[in-house]
Amino acid sequence: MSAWLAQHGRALLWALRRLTVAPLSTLLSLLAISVALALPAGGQLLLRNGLQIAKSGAATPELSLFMSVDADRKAVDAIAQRLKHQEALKEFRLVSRGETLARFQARPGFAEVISALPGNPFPDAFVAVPRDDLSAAALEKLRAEFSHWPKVEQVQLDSAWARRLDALLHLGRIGVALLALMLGLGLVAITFTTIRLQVLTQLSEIEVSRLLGATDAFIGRPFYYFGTLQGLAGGAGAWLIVAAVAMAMRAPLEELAGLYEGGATLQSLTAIDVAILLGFATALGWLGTALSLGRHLRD
Amino acid sequence: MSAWLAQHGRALLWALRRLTVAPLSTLLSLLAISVALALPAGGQLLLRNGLQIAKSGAATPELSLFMSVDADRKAVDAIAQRLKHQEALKEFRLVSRGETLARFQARPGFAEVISALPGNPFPDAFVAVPRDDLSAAALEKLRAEFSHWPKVEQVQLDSAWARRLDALLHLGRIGVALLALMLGLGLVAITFTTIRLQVLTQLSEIEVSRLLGATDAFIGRPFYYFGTLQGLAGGAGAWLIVAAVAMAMRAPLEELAGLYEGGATLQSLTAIDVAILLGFATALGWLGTALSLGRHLRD
Amino acid sequence: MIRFEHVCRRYPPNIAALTDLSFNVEAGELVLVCGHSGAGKSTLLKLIAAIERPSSGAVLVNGQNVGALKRAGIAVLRRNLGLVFQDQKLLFDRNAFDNVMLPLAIAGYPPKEAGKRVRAALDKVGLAAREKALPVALSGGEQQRLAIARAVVGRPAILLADEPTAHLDQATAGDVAKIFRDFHQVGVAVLIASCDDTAFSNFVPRRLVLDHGKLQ
Amino acid sequence: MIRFEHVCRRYPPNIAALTDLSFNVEAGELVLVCGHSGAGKSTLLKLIAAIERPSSGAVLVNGQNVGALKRAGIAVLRRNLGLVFQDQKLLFDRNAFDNVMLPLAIAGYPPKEAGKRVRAALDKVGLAAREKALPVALSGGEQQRLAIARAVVGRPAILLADEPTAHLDQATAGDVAKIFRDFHQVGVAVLIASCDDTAFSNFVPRRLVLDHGKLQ
Ligand SMILES: Nc1ncnc2c1ncn2[C@@H]1O[C@H](COP(=O)(O)OP(=O)(O)OP(=O)(O)O)[C@@H](O)[C@H]1O
Ligand SMILES: Nc1ncnc2c1ncn2[C@@H]1O[C@H](COP(=O)(O)OP(=O)(O)OP(=O)(O)O)[C@@H](O)[C@H]1O
Ligand SMILES: [Mg+2]
Ligand SMILES: [Mg+2]
Repeated sequence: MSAWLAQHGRALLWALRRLTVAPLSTLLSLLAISVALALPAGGQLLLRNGLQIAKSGAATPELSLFMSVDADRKAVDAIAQRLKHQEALKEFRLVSRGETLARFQARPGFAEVISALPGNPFPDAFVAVPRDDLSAAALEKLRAEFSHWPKVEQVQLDSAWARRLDALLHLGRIGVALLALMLGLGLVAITFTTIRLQVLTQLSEIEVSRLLGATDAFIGRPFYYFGTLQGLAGGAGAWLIVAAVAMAMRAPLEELAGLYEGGATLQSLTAIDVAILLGFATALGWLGTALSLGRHLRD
Repeated sequence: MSAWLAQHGRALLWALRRLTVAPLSTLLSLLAISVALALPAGGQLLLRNGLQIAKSGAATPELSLFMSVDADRKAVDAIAQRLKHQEALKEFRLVSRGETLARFQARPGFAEVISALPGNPFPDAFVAVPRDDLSAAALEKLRAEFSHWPKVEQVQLDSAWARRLDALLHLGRIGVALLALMLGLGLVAITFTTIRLQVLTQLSEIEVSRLLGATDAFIGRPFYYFGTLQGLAGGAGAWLIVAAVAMAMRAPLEELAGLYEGGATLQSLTAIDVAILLGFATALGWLGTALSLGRHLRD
Repeated sequence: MIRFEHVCRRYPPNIAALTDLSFNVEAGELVLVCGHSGAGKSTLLKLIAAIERPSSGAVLVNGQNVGALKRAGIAVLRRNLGLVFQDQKLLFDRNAFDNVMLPLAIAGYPPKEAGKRVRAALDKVGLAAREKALPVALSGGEQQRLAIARAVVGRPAILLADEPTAHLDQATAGDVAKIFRDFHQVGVAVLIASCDDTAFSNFVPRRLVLDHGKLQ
Repeated sequence: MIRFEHVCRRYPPNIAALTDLSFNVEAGELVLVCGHSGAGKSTLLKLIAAIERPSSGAVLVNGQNVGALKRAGIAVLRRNLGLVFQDQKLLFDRNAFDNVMLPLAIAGYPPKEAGKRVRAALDKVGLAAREKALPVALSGGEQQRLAIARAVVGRPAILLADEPTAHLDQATAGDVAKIFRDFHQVGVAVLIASCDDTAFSNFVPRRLVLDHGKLQ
C-alpha cells in the first residue's frame, strides 16, 4: 500500500516536474488546448445568448387576428377565450378598434384622412405570440386554423420573420456543428502530439525501464498523470478565455439586446457548464494519452 | 555548386521522408494547422458574405420623404431634382399618392375605409436608399437636412435598422478580431511544438553532426524544409476545408439571401485569397521553425 | 538455475549468432563467457533476459521457459536479474544516485530503504562521493562502474554482465572483478561476457568459450 | 601540429581533470595516452576537438588557439579531425553505410565519390559485407569498428581515438591497431586514449602517461 502510494506519488511528481521543466512549451501546449476548447464553448454560449436576444426581440413571429368590423363584444370575448386555451401560444393581447384608430390618428398624413371619416373604420384585432419552439410549418397550420374561427375575417402571420429565423437557426446549427467537428479533430491532434513529444523526450528512460523489468502500467502512469493534468489545466484556460471574451463582448451584446427591446440579460457560463468543460478536458487528456501511448509505447 | 545542390537535395529529401515516415502524426499535425488556418479564413469569408447579404437586403436603411398633401407636380419635381444631386444617396424612387392609395385599398380592413373617403388622402412620397458606407450619424444628418426642404412635410429614417446593423457589425468585428488573435496564438503553439518534436526525434543526429563539424545552417536546413513544407500543406488543407464548408453552407446561405430579396450571389475564395492563405501558411511554418530552432537547437 | 537446451539463434538475413548451445549454470557459479568479437557472447546473455528469443531450443531460468514468456512474465523475470549492458544504457538526464535508484523504484521499494541500498551499491563501486554527478560528468570507466552499481543494487539471484571491464584500467578492472566474486561467493549465479579475461584470470572457476556461435 | 601549453581543465564543483599539461605532437606521430580510469584521457582528447575548453593555458592545433574558436571555427576544425568517441555515438536509425557517410555529407562531398570512400573505409575495418546493417544488428565490437570507419573516412590529418579497442578481442584489437599504424605511416597525427595498451605494445613509439590529470 505504501509502495503503491509511493509509485503514484513518484509518477505525479514526475508529471508536475515535466510540466514545469519547459515552461514555454507547456504554456504553448496549454494555450493550444485552451483555445481549441474555448472556441466551441464560447460558440455555444454565443449561440445561446444570440438565440435569446433574437427570440426576445423583433425576431419573434406574431399572428395578427383581424375580427370582422361587425363583430360584437361577445364574439371578441369568445375568440379571446379560444386563444386562452391554445397551447401553442405564449401570450396574446387585444388591440381594440379604438386603440388602432388612435394610433392612425397620431401618424402623419393620416390624421386628416381619419378625421374626415364618419366613424371608426378599424376592426378589433388580436396579436398573438406563438411559443418559441414552433416550426414555420406549425405556425402556418395555426394561421389556417385561426382563420376558420367565427367572426375572424383574416389572420396574418409575419411569416417572413419566421422563415428568416428558421434559416438563421439552420445556419447557426450547421456552423456550430462544423466548428465542433473541426476543433474536436484539432484537439485530438494536439493532445496526441503533446503526449508523443513527452514519450520522445523519455524514450531512453522507457527503454531502460523496460529492460529493468518495469510493467506497462509503471511506464504509462506518469504519462497519464501528465496528460490528464494538462487537459485539466487546458480546460481551466478555456474557462478563463471564455470568461474574458464574454466580458469583452458584454457591452456590444447588451447594446444589441437593448436595441431589440427584449430586456435580455447576458448569460455567462454556469457552474454546470464549467464542470462539463473541465470534465471534458480531463477526459480528452486521458483519451489522447491512451491513444498516443497505444501507438508510441508498444514497439 | 553541385555540392550545394546535393546538400539542399538531401535536406529536402529528408524533410519529405520525415513527413511520410509517421503518416498518422503528420496527418494530425496537418489537420491541426489546417483547422487553425481555416477558421479565421472561413470566418473572414463568412463575414464578407454575411455583410453582403445584410446590406443587399432588408437591412439597408431607407429614408422616406413625405410631401405635404397640397404639394403640386412642380414641387415634387423640384425635390426629385434635389435628390438626384445628392451624393449620399444610392438611389431613390417616387411613390405617388395614387400608388399608395391603391396599396391601401388592397389591404384587408382598409378597403372599406378608403372607399368611404371623399378623395385621395395620401401625399406623394420618395423612398431614398443611402450609400452603404454612411454611419448612423450621417444618416441622421441627412434626415434633418431633407426635412427642411420646401413642401417636405416629414422625413422618416428607418434608423432602428441602421443602429441595429451598426451594432451587429461592431459585434462581428470584435468576434473576428478575438478569433484571429486566439488562433494566431494557437497556430504558433502548434508549429512550435511540431518542430520541437522533429528536433527531439533527431537529437542524437544533431549532436553527432555537430561533433563531426556540421554548421548551424547544415543542421537547421532539413527542419526549415520540413516546417515550410508542412505549413504549405496545412495551408492547402485549410483551403480544402474552407471550400468544403462553403459548399455545405451554400444552400442555407442562399436561402437566407433569397429571403432578404437582395439577389446576393455567394462569394467563394478568390485566387488572391488562396495565394495569401498559402503564403501566410508557408511564412508561418518558416517562422515557427525559426523560433523553435532558436530555442531547441542551441545548447 | 540457468539451462540452455540445444539453443540456436539466427538473425536475418542469414546470420547464425548461436548454434546448438547446451549448458547448465548452477546457483553460485561464476562463469566467464569468452570469444572473439561477434562470437555471440551478448546474444547469449540477451537470451537469458528475454531481450532476444531463441530461434529453436529452450532457455530455462529457474525451470521457466524464458522464450515463451508474455510481457508481464518478462517484466517479473527481469526484476529478478541484475544486468550490465555492453552499452551501459545509463540515463543521462538524472544523476548517479537516481540511475541506481531506478530498478528499486520499478520493484516498488519503500523510498527510505531504497536510498540506503543505493548508497551501499555506489560505495561498493567507488562512486560514493559522486552520487550527485550526472553521467556526462563521469569518465568512461566511472560510467561503467555506475552501470554495475545499478545491476547489483537489487541483490539479484542472477547477475549478467556484458563486458563490465571494457573501459577500465587494470587496477580498477581488478576491483570490479572482486565485486562479482563477492556476489558469486554469497550464492549468486554470475555470467560475465568478456573478450579480455585478464582481470578474472586468478579466480574464475569456469569458462564458456564461444567460436562463431558454437561452444568449444 | 598539436601543442598543449600549461593546460588545466577543472570541472565543477572541484575536480581537476587535467593540471598544467604541456606537450607537442608532430604530424605523423602516433601517441598513446595512457592512465587509470578517470586520469583525464578523454578530457585531453576533447580539448583538441574543442568539445571542452581549457580552464587555463592554450591548446593549439596547426598554430590555431582552439579554446578561442567561435561556432563556425569549431565546425571547420572538426571537419578536419577524425574522431572515435568513447561511447561511439553511432546513429541507430540508419545503417552502417549511412553512418560512415555522415561526415562526408557534412563536408559536402559529391555523392558518387563519397560512396566509394565509404565502401573503402568499411572494407578497412572488416565490415564491407554489413554495410546495410543497422547498428543494433552489429555486435559491440562491430559497432566499435564502425565508429573507426566513420572517423577515418574523411582522411583527416589528425585522428583522435578514445578507447578504440575497448570492446574487441585481442585479434581484432590487433587489426584495428594496424589501421591506426597505417594512417600514422602516411603522415597522419594519431592520438589514442587507452587504458589497455597490449594491442599497441609492439609498435608504439611514444606514450603520454596521465596520473590524476598530471603528466608523468
Ligand atoms: N563534464 C564533467 N563534469 C564534471 N566532472 C567531469 C566531467 N567530465 C569528466 N569529469 C571528471 O574528470 C575526471 C577525468 O575524466 P576523463 O573522462 O577525462 O577520464 P578518463 O581518463 O577518460 O577515464 P576513463 O578511462 O574512465 O574513460 C574524472 O574524475 C571525471 O569524473
Ligand atoms: N539484431 C541483430 N540482427 C542481425 N544480426 C545481429 C543482431 N545482433 C547481433 N547480430 C550478429 O550476430 C553476431 C553475434 O553478435 P553478438 O552481439 O552476440 O556478438 P558478441 O560476441 O557480443 O561480440 P562483441 O564482443 O563484438 O560484442 C554478430 O555477427 C552480429 O553482427
Ligand atoms: Mg557483445
Ligand atoms: Mg575516457
